[in-house]
Amino acid sequence: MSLLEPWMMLVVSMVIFGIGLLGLLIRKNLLVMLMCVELMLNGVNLSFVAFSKIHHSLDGHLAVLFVMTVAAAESAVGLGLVIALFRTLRTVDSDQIQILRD
Amino acid sequence: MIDYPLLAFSAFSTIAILGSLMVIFKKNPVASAFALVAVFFSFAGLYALMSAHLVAALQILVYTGAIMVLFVFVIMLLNQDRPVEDFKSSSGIFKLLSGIAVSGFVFALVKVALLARSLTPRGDMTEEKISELGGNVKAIAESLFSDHVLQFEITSFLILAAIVATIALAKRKAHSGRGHS
Amino acid sequence: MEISDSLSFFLTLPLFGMVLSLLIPRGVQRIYAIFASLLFLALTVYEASGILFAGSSELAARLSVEHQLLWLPQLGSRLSLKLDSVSAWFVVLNALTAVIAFSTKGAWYRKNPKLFTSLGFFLLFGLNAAFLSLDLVVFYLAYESVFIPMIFMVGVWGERQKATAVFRFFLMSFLGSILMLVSLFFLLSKQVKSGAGVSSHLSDLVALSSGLEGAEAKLVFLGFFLAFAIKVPLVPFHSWLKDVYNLAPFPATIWMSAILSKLGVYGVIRFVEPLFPQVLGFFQGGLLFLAAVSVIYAALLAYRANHPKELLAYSSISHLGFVMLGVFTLKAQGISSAILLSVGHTLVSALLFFLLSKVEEKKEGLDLLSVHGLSRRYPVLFVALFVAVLASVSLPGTLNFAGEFLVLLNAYPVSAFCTILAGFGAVLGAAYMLKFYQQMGFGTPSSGTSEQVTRGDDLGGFELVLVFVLILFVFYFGFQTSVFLKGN
Amino acid sequence: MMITLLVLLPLLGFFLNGFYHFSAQARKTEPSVVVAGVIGTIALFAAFALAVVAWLSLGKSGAWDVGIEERLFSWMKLGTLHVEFGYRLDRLSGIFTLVITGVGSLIHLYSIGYMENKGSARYFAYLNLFCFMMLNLVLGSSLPLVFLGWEGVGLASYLLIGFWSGEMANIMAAQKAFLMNRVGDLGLLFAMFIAFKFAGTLDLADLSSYSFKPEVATAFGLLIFLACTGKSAQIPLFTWLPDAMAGPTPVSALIHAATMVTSGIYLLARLNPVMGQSPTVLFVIAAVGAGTALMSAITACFQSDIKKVLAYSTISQLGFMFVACGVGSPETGVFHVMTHAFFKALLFLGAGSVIHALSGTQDIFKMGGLRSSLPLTFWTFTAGWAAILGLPPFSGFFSKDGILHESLVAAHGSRVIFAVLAFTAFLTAFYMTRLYILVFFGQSRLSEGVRKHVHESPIVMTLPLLFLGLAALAGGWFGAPVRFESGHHGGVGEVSPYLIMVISVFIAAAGAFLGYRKYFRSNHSEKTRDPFRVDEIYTVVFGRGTEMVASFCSRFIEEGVFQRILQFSGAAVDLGGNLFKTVQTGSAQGYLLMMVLAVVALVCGLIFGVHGYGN
Repeated sequence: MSLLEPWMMLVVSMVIFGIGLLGLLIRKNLLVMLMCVELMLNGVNLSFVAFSKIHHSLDGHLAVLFVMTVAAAESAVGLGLVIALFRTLRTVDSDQIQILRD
Repeated sequence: MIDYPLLAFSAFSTIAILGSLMVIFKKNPVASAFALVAVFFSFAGLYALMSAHLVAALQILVYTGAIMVLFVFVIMLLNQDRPVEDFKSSSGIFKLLSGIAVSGFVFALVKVALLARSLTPRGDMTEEKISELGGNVKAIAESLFSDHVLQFEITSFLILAAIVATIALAKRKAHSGRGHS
Repeated sequence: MEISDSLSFFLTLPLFGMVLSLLIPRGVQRIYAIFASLLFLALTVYEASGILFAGSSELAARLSVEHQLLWLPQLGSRLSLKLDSVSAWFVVLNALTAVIAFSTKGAWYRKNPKLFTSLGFFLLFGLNAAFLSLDLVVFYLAYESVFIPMIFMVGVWGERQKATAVFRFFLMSFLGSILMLVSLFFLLSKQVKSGAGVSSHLSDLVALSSGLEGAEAKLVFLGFFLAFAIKVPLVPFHSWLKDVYNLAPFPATIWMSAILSKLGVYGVIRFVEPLFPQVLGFFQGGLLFLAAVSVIYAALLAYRANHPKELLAYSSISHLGFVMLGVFTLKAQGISSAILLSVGHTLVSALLFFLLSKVEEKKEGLDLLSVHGLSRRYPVLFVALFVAVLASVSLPGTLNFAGEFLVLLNAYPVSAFCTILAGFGAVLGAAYMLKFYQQMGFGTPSSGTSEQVTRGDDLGGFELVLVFVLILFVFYFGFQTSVFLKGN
Repeated sequence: MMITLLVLLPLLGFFLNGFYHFSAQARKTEPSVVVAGVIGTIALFAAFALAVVAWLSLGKSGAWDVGIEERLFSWMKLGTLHVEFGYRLDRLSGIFTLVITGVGSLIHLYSIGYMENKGSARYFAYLNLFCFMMLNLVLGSSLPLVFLGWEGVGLASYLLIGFWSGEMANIMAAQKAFLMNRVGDLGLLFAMFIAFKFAGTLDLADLSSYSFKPEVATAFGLLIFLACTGKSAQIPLFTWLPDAMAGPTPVSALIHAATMVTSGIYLLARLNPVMGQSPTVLFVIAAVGAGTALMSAITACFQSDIKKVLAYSTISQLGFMFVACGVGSPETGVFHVMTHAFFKALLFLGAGSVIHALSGTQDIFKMGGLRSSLPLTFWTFTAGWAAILGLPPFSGFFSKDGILHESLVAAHGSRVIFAVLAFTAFLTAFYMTRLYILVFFGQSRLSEGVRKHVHESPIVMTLPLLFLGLAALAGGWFGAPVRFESGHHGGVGEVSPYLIMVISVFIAAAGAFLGYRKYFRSNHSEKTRDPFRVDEIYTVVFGRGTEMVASFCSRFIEEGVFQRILQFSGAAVDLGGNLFKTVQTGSAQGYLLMMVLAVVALVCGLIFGVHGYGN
């Protein structure tokens, strides 16, 4: 038997999630921020699969499928927005994009 | 005897963590994007280790194949003339706070993860049952198209909406672009 | 769970009316609203008539119906509706007020009429829910929901600085509601601690609140009381009212003065009285004084007011002071008289505001200092206005007189001082109402109003019938008070 | 149902005339004064006929407590309170009913000639409304019903004083009357509360036989008396009556001379047994009555408006009646009510005839020498003059004498009151003669324009004058049976009524002679003065006072405290909002950080230590 246990996967998934979150916090580039969101989603996916393994159930896998679909849709729309914003504002800096603030 | 799964896990997880760190710390978004590709691949490996073959395959197809290509396209499309004032613009205290917050967060999450050690299985989908059903892919497909068919159908609406939204964004761009210049 | 009870139509029909109003074309919204609310009034009267015109209180009690439906088990809240001799009147008045408010004409039927009618029906729904519910959580929700259409009406069709008015209205009402909510949750949490099952039904809470003592009971009481005192309003809590009445469109003013204020009265009668009899007894002297001060103070302010809406707003406070005086006698007779008077006040204040809206509709200004001599231009309108003024100063023979007389008669043995103080409000009432009528009706017409009486300008058709029927009610019930006072 | 019918007839007239008014308006025509007047007059006259029948059915026993009672329905029934809506006609209310319907129908008739077409249906509707309310007042079997009439006549009086609403002064006079009455009405209202609290009933018959505790009786009596001062224009609430002359003259005759102002006497007479329980109350009534009589008689001597003189004279005569009630002999007071109704209505209608002839002139110094041009008016006015002076055998002689006599000999009579009344009688003779002479004798001081149009009034106006003249002459003769039981003698002991008669006739003659000497040849005009300036003081104290209190309330308390609190609370919310606004930087990452921090705190809280919260 391997010493590999699902909880180790969980730890990795959470570390990745934390890194994604940190990136989301400190980066200003909208593109990178979107990538960070992908990172976080992946982290969650990993924990889904790991829990699936722990629980002897396939529901986690299904959830991952749905998350992937949503992620694809999200990145498509998100990137579309980024392009639109860049076209009008000539920047992808999240701090510069404040037209809704006032 | 070499514990190959553990070895593979160590390799994949190290790549994943290092890759993600590169994603967030590389100044150039192109570098970030390529680091992200590495992360996605290693994730596929991790899935495979847990015998989630379908997910592993989809990971490569959807993330690496579709999403990453999209990212790279956009990066090239934008072709930023001036770099984003990335790390400089946030104040030190903000970064410090972020670091503390995120490490606290991860710490708490890991604590939760360790709690998972004591969890007992609740389902009946053991390895044997899955192979009896005809493999991972078949088992998932059975479940997806029977119990979760409604959710499945709804995702199609989501994707449709995303397509419409993206097209709408693209079209508006053309208009405003003309008006703008 | 299905609602098959006869009471549920009080809630479902207004909602249905609201939905329907969104489907009706803009042009016929007014006709639709009047017709639908008349129909609803007829149904309401039909449903309530057994209780309203029961010869005795025993019969009325037997005819009262209660209907229960568990809907929020976590809070122990049931949709528990009860139609008895207290709520029956308010439900009927609610439907009647809707008819009157819908009958006004003005910007609300030009600018976004669908929104207006649907808000009106929503108000009808919310008020009915509040008047029928015996469950405090449901009552609270209904009580709050009434606030939404009011805000919208003032916000969308109000005049000038409506934002400030809405803000103040919101601030005060919200303060009151929050206090009530805190008190309610305190009671519920007490219930949880005591180990009994959670239930926000009035009877269960009564059993609980009788166990409260000392400062605890007083604080919980104050939470409820302040909410209602602001709604009525009693004098130190009245400051929101002037601006809101002034700037609100007429239907909103009609709703507020005719029926929303009664929500406070009803709340005290239905909930505060049974929940905190001892505390009320403890504070009785002060409460009576507050009511009497409301009468006098608001009357003085009305005397100074230069805008008819403001004047009528203060007069409303003044009359509600009488109502509260009756309620605070804490005797069955006093409360019966208070209900009688509040019915009278609803009819008369709705009538007054309705007639005033007719004056405004004629594009006459509404400033007592500059508008004069209108009675010659609109003789019928001003005859009706005069009768309404008389009823408002509680001339004997009107319903308001019977109410005011009985309230004071029953308050006198409890507190002679407060009764006398309030009695002087009657003189002041006559003073400001006459001033109001005379300034508008008599004197030299201001520039721009010709001497010629043009027919058709005046009250006519459906409006005339409505006003006439209202006046008939005021006088008929002024003599047939036994309808209200059975058995007590 | 005779009495109910009798009460409802004027109401029917009111509705018919009201309907007539509006239908005429709808057809854009003016209602005809004849039609409206005939409706009104017939309604009243029918009521009078019924009243006579009812009176006759009382029988000749002459007992006070015989009455016809008709209960209609239960008005208010709450707890132990039970107010029946019902009417009761006995001797006392019978006399009043006869006067109201009798004099009332004559005045309605007179009005047909006096009023123009314009608004006449409205006028007769109001007049009928007044009669209806007045009948409620005197026939109501319980205090709330009396109160209905009490306020109702106030309303009708308001409408009629302000009938010519084109001028704001008339409206203000009407308002003043209504408000002062309303103050008095409070007295009746509170008296009812006291009565219900202590006696448990508001029925007049039960109430008059109830014996209160002395202090309660005093409070009750004083409150009732306050109400009476309002309605009957006594000190302190009398200043509205002179102003009320702004209304049409027949109105002044009916409401402000013959009927409404005497309702105070009715109530005092009705509740006499209760009033008698407190000597204090009786003393106050007598003192106020005598004071009012004297004061207004003095004021009347300085008036130049013909109607104002008569108004002050009315107040003065009402003072006489109050004295009668106060000394414990209300029946003489009621007798005087009746005779006074005749001669004062006559005087007012005569004055109206004069005013009508002179196209609206009311200043007596601009009249003179009208004897020849208005013969009928002159002779009937003479009858009224003689009656108010108390010259035998005119009606006023019997009733006024009765009061003078009673003020000396009745249970609570005294010399002081007698002296005051005697002096007042002297003044009355003086100012009435002054008026009489200035109007009808001497040289004509009419302006040219007016002189051309002087004419005797039409028959509908002179006919009532003749009837009333007859009544003023003979109305006192059957007064003897009205002076039922003058048994209780106290005061200053036996004084021969004949002596009083001689004294009073002498006084009247002296006053008349003085007036004749002073004014017969005099040509200079006098300015109207109010020697007591009560009205001005009231205006300052109560008018301005209320105004000031109200503006204090609205400026300082409302704007200064309540509205400011609201503003402050608004500002506080603003401040709080601004405070939290600094957190809302608009930087998405800032929000995210906050979110993360909060989640960390929550998760840490869940993991470490705070387990089991809520269980």
